Amino acid sequence: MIDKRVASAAEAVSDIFDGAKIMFGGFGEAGSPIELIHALIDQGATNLTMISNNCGSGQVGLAALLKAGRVSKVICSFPRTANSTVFPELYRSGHTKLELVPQGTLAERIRAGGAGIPAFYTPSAVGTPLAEGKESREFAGRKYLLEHGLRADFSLIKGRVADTHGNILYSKTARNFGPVMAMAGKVTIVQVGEVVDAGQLDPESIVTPGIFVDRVVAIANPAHESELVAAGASYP
Amino acid sequence: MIDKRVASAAEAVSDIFDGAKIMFGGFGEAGSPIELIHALIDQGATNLTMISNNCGSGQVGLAALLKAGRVSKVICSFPRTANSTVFPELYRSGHTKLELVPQGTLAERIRAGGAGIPAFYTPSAVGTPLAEGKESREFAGRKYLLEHGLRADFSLIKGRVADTHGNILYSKTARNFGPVMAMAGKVTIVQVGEVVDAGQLDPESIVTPGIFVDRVVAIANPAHESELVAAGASYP
Amino acid sequence: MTKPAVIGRTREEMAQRLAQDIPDGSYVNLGIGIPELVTKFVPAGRSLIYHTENGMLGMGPAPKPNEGDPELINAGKQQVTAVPGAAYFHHADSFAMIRGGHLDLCVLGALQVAQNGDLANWSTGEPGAIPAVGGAMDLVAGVKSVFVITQHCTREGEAKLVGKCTFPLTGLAVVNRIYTDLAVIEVTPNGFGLVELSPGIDFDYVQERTAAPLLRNP
Amino acid sequence: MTKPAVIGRTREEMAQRLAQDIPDGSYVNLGIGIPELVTKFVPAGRSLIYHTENGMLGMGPAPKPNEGDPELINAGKQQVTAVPGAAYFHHADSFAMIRGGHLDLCVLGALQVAQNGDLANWSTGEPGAIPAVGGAMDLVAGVKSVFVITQHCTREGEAKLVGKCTFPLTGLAVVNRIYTDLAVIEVTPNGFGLVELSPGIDFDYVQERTAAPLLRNP
Repeated sequence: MIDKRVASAAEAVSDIFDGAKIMFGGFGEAGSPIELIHALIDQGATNLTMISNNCGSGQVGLAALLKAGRVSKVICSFPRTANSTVFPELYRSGHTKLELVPQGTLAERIRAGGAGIPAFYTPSAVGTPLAEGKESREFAGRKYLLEHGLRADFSLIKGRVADTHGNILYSKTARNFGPVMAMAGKVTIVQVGEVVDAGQLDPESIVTPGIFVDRVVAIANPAHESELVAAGASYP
Repeated sequence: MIDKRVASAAEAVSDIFDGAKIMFGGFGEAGSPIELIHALIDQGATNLTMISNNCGSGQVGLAALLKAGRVSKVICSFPRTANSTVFPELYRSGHTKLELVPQGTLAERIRAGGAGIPAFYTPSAVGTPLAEGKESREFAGRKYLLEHGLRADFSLIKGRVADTHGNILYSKTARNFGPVMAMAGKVTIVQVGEVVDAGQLDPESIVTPGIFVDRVVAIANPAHESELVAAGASYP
Repeated sequence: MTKPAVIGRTREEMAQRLAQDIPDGSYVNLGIGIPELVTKFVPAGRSLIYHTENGMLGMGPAPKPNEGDPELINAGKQQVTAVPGAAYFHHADSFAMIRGGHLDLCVLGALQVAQNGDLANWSTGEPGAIPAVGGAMDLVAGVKSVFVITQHCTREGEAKLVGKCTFPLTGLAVVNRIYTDLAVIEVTPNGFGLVELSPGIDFDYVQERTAAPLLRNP
Repeated sequence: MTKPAVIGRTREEMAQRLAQDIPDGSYVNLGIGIPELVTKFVPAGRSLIYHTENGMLGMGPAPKPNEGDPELINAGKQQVTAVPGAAYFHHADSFAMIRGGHLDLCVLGALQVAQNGDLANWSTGEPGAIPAVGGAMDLVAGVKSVFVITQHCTREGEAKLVGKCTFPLTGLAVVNRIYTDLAVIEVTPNGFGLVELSPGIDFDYVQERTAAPLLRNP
């Protein structure tokens, strides 16, 4: 009997180690696995590399993990957020390093990592400061940059529903990085609103097949980052 | 009002030109757009490059297109089929050239073409005869081959249902190459059992978004290649 | 004291002018700010399909109050809606659409546009600023046509249309057309070409505010 | 005349022996032929999930007569069924699973296996033969463990376990274990290592039929 459920967010993240490279799903608050992130703050792992599109807002979720000093490097496309002062301070102080990656290159590097592609060429960022130090090459008269696949020790993502085999459905634009990060995580942990038995999801509609998922944890009523920020919440 | 329907398979393929590079969906008979292929035989375009996983069986579908002498080159992973003598004869006579590509490399090259990736590295086929003449490079101590993205002038694929915007759902393992070939075709033509109004398909379940599709044609009761072959049919 | 009279097109009028040039059935990605106004002015009888790079085709307008969903947002992280025929997809698929040349048009703001079409719109390069790029470099590298919509000059009166960009680039030779308060300008192989002056604006007025030659009959 | 007595394991017994070595919960891709027999012998209490590279996880057995669907087939193009928890996906995603190291095991037939794990199983290299490769090169390059199941020798009595393959290769140093009628053999850094002899078979009998040294205590 295959059953990938774990009982709690705390249990799901219990083996994340110091120095781990972690992908966090989400674009802004949509798809951000906030309960898993808070469990990770409680768990205490530090010196982490955070791979995510943004750096959170307010003092919850990713911003709280950063504020707790747990992140030594961020690989990210858009670390600036209206409501966050956390990342700018850490960046300016040198505590947290930044590798800035164009959003589409970030998504493709993550997919490549998950798909066993060590490197690929892309036209994005040619001639810009983000091309500095990167190999370039012409194909059919156009210049492209060499970019490398990205993998992570853990991927923490958020879905709408899972089955016990780890098949995942998402909610609207909260899907964003989830499916590719699920592919690229050596251990992929998904928080979902609901877990159903295998066979309850339509095999034609599954977005992330269970082979990419190691653990699912049911969080029935996940918090919304924007509501927490509006209420002035901070974690812990 | 966006409406990508065309009235018939004949109309859908009417502008395919001599020398065109065409991707054909399908793995064996599953997903093979047999009515579009037959319409293409009637239409008469020749000197075609065929990109597909197989070369058909019997004397219908892809095998019939080959037999009609319309194909000068095949890019394919598995041209050998129990029920086909058509391709072997054309290959041995030199009429039709073959570029043999590992199946996963073929799928990835097609996706890359559709995704604007001119080239990528893969571990598949390293050290084999299919690596001959290809660039190789080491990443993290392992050897990989450079493979190039593939695009086509036309992609002919088969779905289960489309909406008028060209969003496509497939049927079971007939999905196979359809979604990536839809991405890689400059003009993508899809035959489906049914076309519904935009808004009738669940936006969460759409497999091929309409942006990748140019024309949809309803073929209510498509033929099954295996049944035609069993009946000894030949086309035309 | 009275405010100076408005010279040239307002933001809305710029968006309206640009909207005339988008063909029916186009797949369009609109940047944040003035580009978003374009949706209001699409001529009757044309249907456009809006792409948002966080993972959706068929994006509709903002929801009614209290009907929004924090998991249905656009690239500016604002709540939106889905129109009939919409589809959701993941980020790699979304940027495959962009990079693979499947989108017909993107409309972006600009800090500077050079006469060869180079675009700078992501960073002023100030020391200590937190760099953030998002999807702009992918969009300009991949989308078939790139339209810029921008004030002709900065608030300080400096030209944004220049010989060579001084700010960090977003992409090389990527801009096709520029819609400003003063004019519509095309990037041609020979430099900036005037397509049309805004009502009440004359050629010399635009040329004086453009830091590169403006071709009258490109 | 009587047939010679069967020596070593039958095809079914080979499949049964291999099945013992697949851990519960594994994601498994089975090649065409003897590998397909493995499903019959999975020990009670273990659940395996079968992948077929044409685009499905959760593949089940052949359908009942007249209940098949020509659009639900396996990599051998035979009709199959879907078990609860199954998922369909496209070819690039399917091979992302394979190439990305997400499958635990694939089981393949072989023409030859070399002592360093090189595999030849797609072509005898005969002039005039129609070459066809399918997914074998992707599977051996990407799947975590590669088990070969094969008769120890060809019908003509030639060794299939060799010092160096003479047939065109499928992959370099990719095979982990070999299950034959005569033995279970592991590919070690020092060459072929004997794991287990089939009942009634002695070491020298296997070594004589193996064209490379067989390590007794690898």
